[in-house]
Amino acid sequence: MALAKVYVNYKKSILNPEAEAVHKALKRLGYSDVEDVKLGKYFELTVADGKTKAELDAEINEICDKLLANYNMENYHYEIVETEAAQ
Amino acid sequence: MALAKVYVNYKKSILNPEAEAVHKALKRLGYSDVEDVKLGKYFELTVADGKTKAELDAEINEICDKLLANYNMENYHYEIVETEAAQ
Amino acid sequence: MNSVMDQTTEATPEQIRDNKLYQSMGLTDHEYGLIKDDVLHRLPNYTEVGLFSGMWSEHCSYKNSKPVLKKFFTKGKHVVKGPGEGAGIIDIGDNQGVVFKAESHNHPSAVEPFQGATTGVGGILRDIFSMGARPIASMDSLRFAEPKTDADKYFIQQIVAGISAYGNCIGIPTVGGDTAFDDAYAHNPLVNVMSVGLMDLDKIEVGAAAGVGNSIIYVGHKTGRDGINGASFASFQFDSEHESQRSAVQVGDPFEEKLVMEACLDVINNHSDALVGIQDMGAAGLVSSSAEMGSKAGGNGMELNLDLVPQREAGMSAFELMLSESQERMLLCVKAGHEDEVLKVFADHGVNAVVIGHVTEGHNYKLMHHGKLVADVPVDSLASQAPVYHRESEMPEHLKNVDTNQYQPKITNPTETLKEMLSQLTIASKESIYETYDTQVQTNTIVAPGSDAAVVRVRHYDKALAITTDVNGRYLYLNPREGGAMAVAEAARNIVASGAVPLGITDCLNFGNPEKPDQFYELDQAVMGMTEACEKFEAPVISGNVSLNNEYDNIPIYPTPMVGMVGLIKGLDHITTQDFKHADDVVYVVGKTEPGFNGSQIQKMQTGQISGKLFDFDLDYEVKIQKLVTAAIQQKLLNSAHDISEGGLITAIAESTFGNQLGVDLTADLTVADFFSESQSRFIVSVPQEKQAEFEQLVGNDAQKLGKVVDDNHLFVQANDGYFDLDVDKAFGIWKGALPCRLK
Amino acid sequence: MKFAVLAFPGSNCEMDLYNAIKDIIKEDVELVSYKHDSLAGFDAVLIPGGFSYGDYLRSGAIARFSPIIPALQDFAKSGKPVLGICNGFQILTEAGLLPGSLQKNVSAKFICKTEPLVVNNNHSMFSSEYKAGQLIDLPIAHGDGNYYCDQATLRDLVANDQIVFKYQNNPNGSVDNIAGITNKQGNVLGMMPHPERAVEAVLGSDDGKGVFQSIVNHIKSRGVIYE
Ligand SMILES: Nc1ncnc2c1ncn2[C@@H]1O[C@H](COP(=O)(O)OP(=O)(O)O)[C@@H](O)[C@H]1O
Ligand SMILES: [Mg+2]
Repeated sequence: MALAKVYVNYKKSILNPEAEAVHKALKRLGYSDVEDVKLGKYFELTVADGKTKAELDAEINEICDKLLANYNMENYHYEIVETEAAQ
Repeated sequence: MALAKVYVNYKKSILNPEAEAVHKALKRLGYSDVEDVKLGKYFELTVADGKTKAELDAEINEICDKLLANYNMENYHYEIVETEAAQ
Repeated sequence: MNSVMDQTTEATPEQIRDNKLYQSMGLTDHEYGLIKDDVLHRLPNYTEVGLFSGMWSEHCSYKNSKPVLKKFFTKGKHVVKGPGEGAGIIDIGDNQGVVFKAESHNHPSAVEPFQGATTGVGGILRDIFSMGARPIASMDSLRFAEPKTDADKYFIQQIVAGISAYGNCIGIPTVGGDTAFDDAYAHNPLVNVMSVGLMDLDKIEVGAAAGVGNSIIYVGHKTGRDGINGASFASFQFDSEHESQRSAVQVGDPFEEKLVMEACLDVINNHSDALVGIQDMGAAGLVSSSAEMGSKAGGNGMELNLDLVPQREAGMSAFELMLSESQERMLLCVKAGHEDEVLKVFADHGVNAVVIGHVTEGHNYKLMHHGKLVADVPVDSLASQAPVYHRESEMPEHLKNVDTNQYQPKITNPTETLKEMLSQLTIASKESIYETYDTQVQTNTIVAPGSDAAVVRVRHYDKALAITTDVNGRYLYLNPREGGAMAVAEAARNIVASGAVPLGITDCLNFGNPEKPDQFYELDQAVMGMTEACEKFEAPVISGNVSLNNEYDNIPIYPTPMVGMVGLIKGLDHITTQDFKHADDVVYVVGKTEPGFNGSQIQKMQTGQISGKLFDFDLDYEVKIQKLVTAAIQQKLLNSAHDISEGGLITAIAESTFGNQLGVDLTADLTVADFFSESQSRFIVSVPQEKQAEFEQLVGNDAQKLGKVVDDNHLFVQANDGYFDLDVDKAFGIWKGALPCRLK
Repeated sequence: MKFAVLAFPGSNCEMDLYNAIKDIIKEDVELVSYKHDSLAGFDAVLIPGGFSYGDYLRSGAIARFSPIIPALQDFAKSGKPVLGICNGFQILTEAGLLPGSLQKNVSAKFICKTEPLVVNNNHSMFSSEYKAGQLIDLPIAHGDGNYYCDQATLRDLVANDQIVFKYQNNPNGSVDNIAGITNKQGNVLGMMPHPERAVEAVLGSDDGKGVFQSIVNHIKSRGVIYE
């Protein structure tokens, strides 16, 4: 069993109103030392055994490109963790 | 400068319609080896220097409890990474 | 297979008895005794205690409110279906029925505002479409404390965001509502939602399962551990000691609901021969829907195999499966032999559906789990034999020996007092709330939020429905009976101002703990007042909902019976809004202005509290005034009509200037203080000059001419002892900006 | 001529479009399920607003994998008119039929109200009924209507005259006040405002009729109806 942890974030140039709202809220709450807030999506895909590392990489990349991230405004990166059984 | 990476996920017993929608879409697209999909939020907080590790831990925990995670439905975990300059 | 098995991991029947474990599920000693000695004649097991705790909760059984609800006026020649578990139906001609109901989600929203609000909307919509009606509009009625902290603001924003998220996604316009702020709702906000649907009267569905061998079909989302035992949870009261109760959170999924709704309407409309009954899974989930369905059919039993219930998590117990309040689920009874036909419809719509049991001989409700019989109880004992309590009633202390004098407002600068009034959150514009609601989807909304009642047309017919929600808890606090009547009267006034005639009401009875005689008194009296008014307006109660135990640390909220009223507009050209339309139109106030200050916004604003004897209310006079306004609208004499309510005459005048930014030049034989009176039975109307004579003839002494609409963007009103003088755009800015500013 | 109105799971404005075409524009119209794989016989395709698949991942991201999408892509390639409104616009950007993407409104809230728009270009097949620079009132109702594209794309949009509608008081933060754009060929329009909600004065405005009437005129002026 493999666990793919995928992180999708807005590109730098793109304003994220939700992250901004969180940042403002933190300031209001007095956490003035928080200088920046980014907010993205975090996926965990549990993938069945039977693929080589390269095949798995190819699959996760494809899934991200096609569905999980929009290349126009988002970046992604991922890690693959081997797990023994289902988490 | 420190970077706190915070992961917020729904608790196990809570329905996550978004993850479900992604899972179904992956199945329809033929990725039948993806057995489970979790979808949560991923925050990166950039925090100014000047706090001890323990103080930082306390602050991030407090921020998560107060704002980033909804204790009724969500769990969180985080890592703190020391960084040289702003990312 | 005859003996009822108990599960090893769960408390044994003896442990439940000896340690009174049933109490933690909300059953009293007396109720447990009834189950053991009168119903089962044996000890109930854990699952069975769970079934009874859900079904005998106030939410499902109305055990404390039934005797009160019986007093409601529910008849009327157009009523097709009155109060029951589902929504009521009123005939609006052309073989069409309007279906409506309201629901409270106060407790879930207090715990988790966003999801509490979404699941409230989802629940009321299921009530509507399970009748076979297509929902055409929703309303939301909200009560909050004045926001002070960031947490307060966030809470309000989350409630609004939840309503917006669900309604917008599923594509049912939220066309109006009402929002008031008072610290009486601190810790116990009210989140009430109402939905209105339209149906062909030959397609009525009832939630019944009859006919041995017929199949019970489960539809929609899988069952999870979310919201276990929410029904008994809602019947608890909160206090700071009981934080641990706060776990019953469910997540709403409007996308799934949309699919379920379309599929169910498809089955009802196109496969009615196969369908015996349909019911939503609301409070107390699977047990409530199935037991009610079984009990209503009468004369049969039901057996369900819980292993067939779609499950989101492994290892769920029978108790959890039966009491989960996972959302977006329905239960159908389908004629034997027609199962595949119905299952195919759901498959086509992409909705889960599976046969989980059958209607059986006998009268028992049996549950199988992992091959064992885990519950076996008479079906009627769950659904219709809950105990009924006739609670004691006693006048609350604060109503005894009250000051009978009316409060005297202190006004040195009338314009400044008006400005302050316009910035009160209860008075101020709610646009920042309703602009986050899709008010127009389905393209039938003729009057969107911002006028008195919302108006939604009936497509392809020259008719429309007017919808409003109203109640002022402060009035009820000072006099529950008159305040209850006023709530209905104010709703009717809004309906009438929009050009409609009242058809009927639904309600959410938001009250405190009925076991306390002074709080029960408020409930009982309020219902009597409401019913008197409903009878006078010929607006029967066709559905409703009860939310009791709204108290925190033993302090109850103001008694707040939300009234949702629907009216019929015969002819789209009768639709009237509150905005002044043209310069030189003549402005009148219809109805007498009397001192009405105890319980008013100005008393609250100037003293920080409300007190004294509520001002008088004459129901017959109210009816007479409303009939006059209706006649004037139907004779096309009015260019605008606006009811006078919170904030009094001057507030209503100001509000009428905002829509088209037209000013007024008015004079009245009243004191400046009178302009803030909230005495009932009044409207502010504008009449085109050429209709002036005709209008005056119609209304006689019941209206006073005040002056004219002017187009110089200036509000000027001369009273006996001073004047109001303010630019319309200035007034508008204060009124519009107050709420967003306080929520920032 | 005949319009197709696509319906995806979670669409919720398909009947509004259908009714607008049938009752007000008075042309032939048919609902077409996302499950179909052909658009043969239609002269124009309308993609409605709503929340396809709940808009759960990103608006329009899942709908673009529907069986009907290849047929839609062919249809668009053939030069016939395709109009995506609100969620329809989002689906078109996700499917790569229009450049850019639609982000969360700057307020981070859903907004429903009537907004004044400027007709920036009246020689598209969707806007010929309007005067250049005309101000029209159309309702908006969206949470993700903030149009974003990079500077190079924006320069292209301007150079090719692809911007058809602009907001007068930008309600959502869109780049260059963009409310509606076409593809380079000019036969695919995506717009956030809802013209189908503004086809009858009784609903507050009938300024939206021009969009549909422009399509009809375009089709009919070609003399031949597409095969
Ligand atoms: N929570 C809400 N949701 C939607 N519309 C609302 C809400 N609160 C107030 N409104 C709208 O604001 C307008 C004014 O409301 P209100 O002051 O309660 O009117 P009235 O006093 O005439 O009943 C109405 O059109 C009403 O529908
Ligand atoms: Mg009103």
